[in-house]
Amino acid sequence: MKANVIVFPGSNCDRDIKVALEKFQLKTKMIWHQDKEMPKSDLVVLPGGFSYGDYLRCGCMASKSNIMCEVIKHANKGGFIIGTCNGFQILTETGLLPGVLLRNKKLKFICKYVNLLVENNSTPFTSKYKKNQKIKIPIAHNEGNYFAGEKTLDELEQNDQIVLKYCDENSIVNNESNPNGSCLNIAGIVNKKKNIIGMMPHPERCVESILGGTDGSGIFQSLIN
Amino acid sequence: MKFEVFVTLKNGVLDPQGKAVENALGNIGLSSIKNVRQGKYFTIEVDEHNEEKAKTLVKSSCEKLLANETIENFKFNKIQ
Amino acid sequence: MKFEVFVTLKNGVLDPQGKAVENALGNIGLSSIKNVRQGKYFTIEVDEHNEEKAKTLVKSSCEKLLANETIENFKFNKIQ
Amino acid sequence: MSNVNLDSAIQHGLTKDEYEKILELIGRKPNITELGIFSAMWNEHCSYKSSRAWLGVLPTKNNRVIQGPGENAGVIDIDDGDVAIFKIESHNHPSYIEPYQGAATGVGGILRDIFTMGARPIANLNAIRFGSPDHPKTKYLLNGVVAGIAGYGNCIGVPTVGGEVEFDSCYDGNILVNAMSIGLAKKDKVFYSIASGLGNPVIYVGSKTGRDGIHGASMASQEFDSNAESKKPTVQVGDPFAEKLLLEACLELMKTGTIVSIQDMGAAGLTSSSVEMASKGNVGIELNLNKVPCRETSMTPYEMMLSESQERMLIVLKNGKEKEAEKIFKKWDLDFSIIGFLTDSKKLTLKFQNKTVCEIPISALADEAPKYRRDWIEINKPKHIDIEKKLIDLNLEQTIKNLLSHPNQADKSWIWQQYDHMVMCDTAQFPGSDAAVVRIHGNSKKAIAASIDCSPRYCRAHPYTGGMQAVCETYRNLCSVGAEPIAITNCLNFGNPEKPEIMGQFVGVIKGIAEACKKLNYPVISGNVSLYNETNGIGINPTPTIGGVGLVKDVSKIKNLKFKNEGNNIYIIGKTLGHLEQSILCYDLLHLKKGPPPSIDIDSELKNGLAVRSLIEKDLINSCHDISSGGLILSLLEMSISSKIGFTLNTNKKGTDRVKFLFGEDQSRYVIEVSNKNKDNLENHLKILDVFFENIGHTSKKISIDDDLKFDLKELSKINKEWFIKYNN
Ligand SMILES: Nc1ncnc2c1ncn2[C@@H]1O[C@H](COP(=O)(O)OP(=O)(O)O)[C@@H](O)[C@H]1O
Ligand SMILES: [Mg+2]
Repeated sequence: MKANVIVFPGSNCDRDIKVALEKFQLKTKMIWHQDKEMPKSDLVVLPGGFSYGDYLRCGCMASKSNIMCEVIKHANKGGFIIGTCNGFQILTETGLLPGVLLRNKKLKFICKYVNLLVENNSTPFTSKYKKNQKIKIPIAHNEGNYFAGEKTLDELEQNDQIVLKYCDENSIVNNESNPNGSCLNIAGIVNKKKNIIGMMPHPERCVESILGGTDGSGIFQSLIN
Repeated sequence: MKFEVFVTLKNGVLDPQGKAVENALGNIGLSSIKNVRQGKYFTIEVDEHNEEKAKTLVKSSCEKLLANETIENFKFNKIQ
Repeated sequence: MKFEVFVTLKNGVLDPQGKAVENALGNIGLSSIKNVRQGKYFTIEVDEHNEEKAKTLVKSSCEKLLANETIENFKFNKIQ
Repeated sequence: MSNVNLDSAIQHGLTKDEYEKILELIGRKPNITELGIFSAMWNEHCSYKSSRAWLGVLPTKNNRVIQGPGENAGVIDIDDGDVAIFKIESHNHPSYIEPYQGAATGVGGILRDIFTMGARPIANLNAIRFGSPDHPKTKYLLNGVVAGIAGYGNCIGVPTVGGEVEFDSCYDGNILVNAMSIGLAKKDKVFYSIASGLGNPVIYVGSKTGRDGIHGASMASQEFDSNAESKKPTVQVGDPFAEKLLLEACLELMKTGTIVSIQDMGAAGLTSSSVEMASKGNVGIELNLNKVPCRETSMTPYEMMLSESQERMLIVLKNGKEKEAEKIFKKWDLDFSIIGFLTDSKKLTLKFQNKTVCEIPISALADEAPKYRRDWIEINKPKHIDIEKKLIDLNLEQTIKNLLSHPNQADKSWIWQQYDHMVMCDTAQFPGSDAAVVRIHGNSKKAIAASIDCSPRYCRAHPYTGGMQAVCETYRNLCSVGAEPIAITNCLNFGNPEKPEIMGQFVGVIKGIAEACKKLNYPVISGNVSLYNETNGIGINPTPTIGGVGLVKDVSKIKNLKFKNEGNNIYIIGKTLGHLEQSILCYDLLHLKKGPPPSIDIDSELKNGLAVRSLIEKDLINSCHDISSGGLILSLLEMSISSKIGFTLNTNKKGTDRVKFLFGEDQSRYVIEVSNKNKDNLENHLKILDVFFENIGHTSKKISIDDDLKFDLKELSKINKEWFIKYNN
């Protein structure tokens, strides 16, 4: 399987995700944001970081860069796309995923391991997990507060597009286990066709026990399946 | 030509920054200040002498970049 | 009473956001837009009927919280 | 151009004698640009005029040191052709005036020091100190500083893996923000700032120059008065995004073999960077200021030379390599300009609009800068005080709770969770432990450990002991995780050096640091001095922040402070005498601030440290934590709270002896957790090493001390975690 990681000025998890992809034997190419063409791949990754400084709105300026036309083409052809953290923000700004990521409710950057509930394991990104499995993956963001109008939220629920929700030790999804104020505790969603996932947690940060956990591996293992 | 652009959150969109400002004002004894909403304010210059054309450019920057219409409204004025 | 408050960077203070926005506008073909400066825009309500008193309160919130006069200026208008 | 005279010199922070020395050195009156340049180079921050005479006392070499003090940062050999490059720097005054930007640009500045040398930064740490939590500005400053450190470090994508924070009313008017950064490079790819090669082009890269921070360096060398607010416009705004681009562009350029030397523009911007490069290379430098990329119109030579705009670098290139270099900076959307060249004049020559606006011998700015042997008075160890009476009626249960909820001992995750401490995916030990551990990228075994420490209350009581202790505490923290301590960096924060008592503190601390470093084979390879941390005549406690760095040979063996299982044995390594004066119990909880700090026996420090490392190496222990502020009880509680496993402690002591055993801050001690299986083996091993140890209890479900004290672990944990959250809500 081949993967392209898009590098924007200000991306800073690009190397991290490349290491993780390669650990799971995905052949990985780094693609510069100004490129007008993108080599063929099965997967495109929009990495975390602060593309263009995340000034104005997170992910907004990245969503306008040259390479995004190629990424959209890839999406329309049914290719897989993962956007983690800033990548998720870029996907919503581009319109490939609905909603928007607002500033965390407490207005502070949060970096920590959180519990997540796998709400939907029938996506190409989560098939290695069990439904309702509780996993631990770190988050690290200032703007991860998922917001969408009621109609969109209904649609997300009806189409089973909500993939990951923040929960507590005991798998309970509630206000206390919501780190950033996201609607419905949403941590990750897919598009209708389920070939695009956006998630605030960083799976690439937990694929080795020395780094605090290995629950992120499931995402990559699902993909190579 | 110089413009000012206002980008504000739509009604109904939660504004944690505004809330935090409001609380903080309360904490320093300014509790009569209510309903704080925070938005963005830009000043920009447009290299264009025709006012209509300039306005079209400003509008298009708002739509394409400055505002995210899922959650924000914008308006602008010519100031010079 | 309702006010709008503008908080802008002082002249000469670096505005990385404005600079980035300007570049991005250039990249999407709006290169005639120049000198973008980004500031904050608040709308606030003051629980006070006397206009002079209300203005004093707004001024004091600006000085104490909304603006950091090290690098920012502020101004405000009554809007309702 | 305004006329220069003694008055204008004084306005620039120079003394009458200094002004006269300038006249003598250049044989004429300086113009205003030249005066500005002199004032920038000769102020405390750049010239180290009060401290330089003493810094020479510090040991700076061992067999791993490749570069000691004097460069942008120090370099140590960590085997396999790898080097670690690190330094600490203060940004105290700017952070007091504008906490967010002050702290952010502090981080930006130290990062540039690291990547100028060819290293990719892999870890940041910080030591931040604020006034009393009740002081009206403290909350604002704390929030701003933490957000600023986070804002810059997170954006550029370097993990912030550790630090320390303290509240003490002595910092009410002078907070401390010390930022440290560690980078990684290849031994044969380290870059220095020594300019060479006549005619070689001097290039300017990075962001444009604006009017920000003009006279920032002089500000950092002036005592505050209550008019501090009026010094506001000198604060710079940081752009971490630009720095990220600059970092990537510089590292890319460094691969090309086009660079002769490189230097970041830090304090005193273009002035200090150009003068330092020329001075080190013993050459002259000529700059055409019309070529300096400016952000604003009609900037004067004076402004350009003194601006402290951030995210800029000065590079001497090999002749003919300009195009190749330019291409890289254009790709990263950064300014690139050839602004001058090296000359054989040994002068700093500046041209502007075809006129010479400055011509000063480099030596006058650098070597001839004033050096003062300030008067100082020796500070002796204070006499013991009688504290028995205060201890007799102490309610232990409540005191333990007060200890855990005191801001200085409360859980700090509110701070470090605002820092991205995992980016780069090599952080093997998160904040919240004794030392942070960060792997060497691409090497599955090797890692760097780092810790930052200081106990200013000890330094105030007896500077010499305090200086030693700060060094030893970092040493201990490194040993606790299983790292071999290698070298330190130091940030010396003091009050006004023109006062003999303050200078006495400085001298005492330096001597203490030197002694500890020498005996531990743990030299100083870089550092920074911040003086005049004084407002209205009230100085801070002497605060020599020490950043220690160690090497981990096998990262899979490192230990942390979390208890692992119930039913394991708990030991203390090192002798417990029960020294309470200057302890947290006395100083912070009982407000008894007199008496000597605990003394340090370097031999035990070495021996105990070695022992702990060998236990970790042999995999004989399950967890390890040093004993520092708060004494044995705090160490045990931290091990408990972080693991949710309790302990049963048998002190075999009563009354005030028990209080001393629990809260005493005797040095060179560690708590370790040992399974029954390893118990005998461990005891034998420690006997062979001739190390003092005692079995004090075991891990268990609940927390109990002797027969009479029981605690609810959940409640203690809550008390410990609550303070920061409540305070900042
Ligand atoms: N300002 C800070 N930034 C990052 N980490 C911090 C900060 N303050 C404290 N910490 C972390 O909290 C933990 C406890 O700090 P401290 O009580 O000073 O430890 P110690 O006494 O072992 O030196 C350490 O891991 C430290 O790195
Ligand atoms: Mg420790």
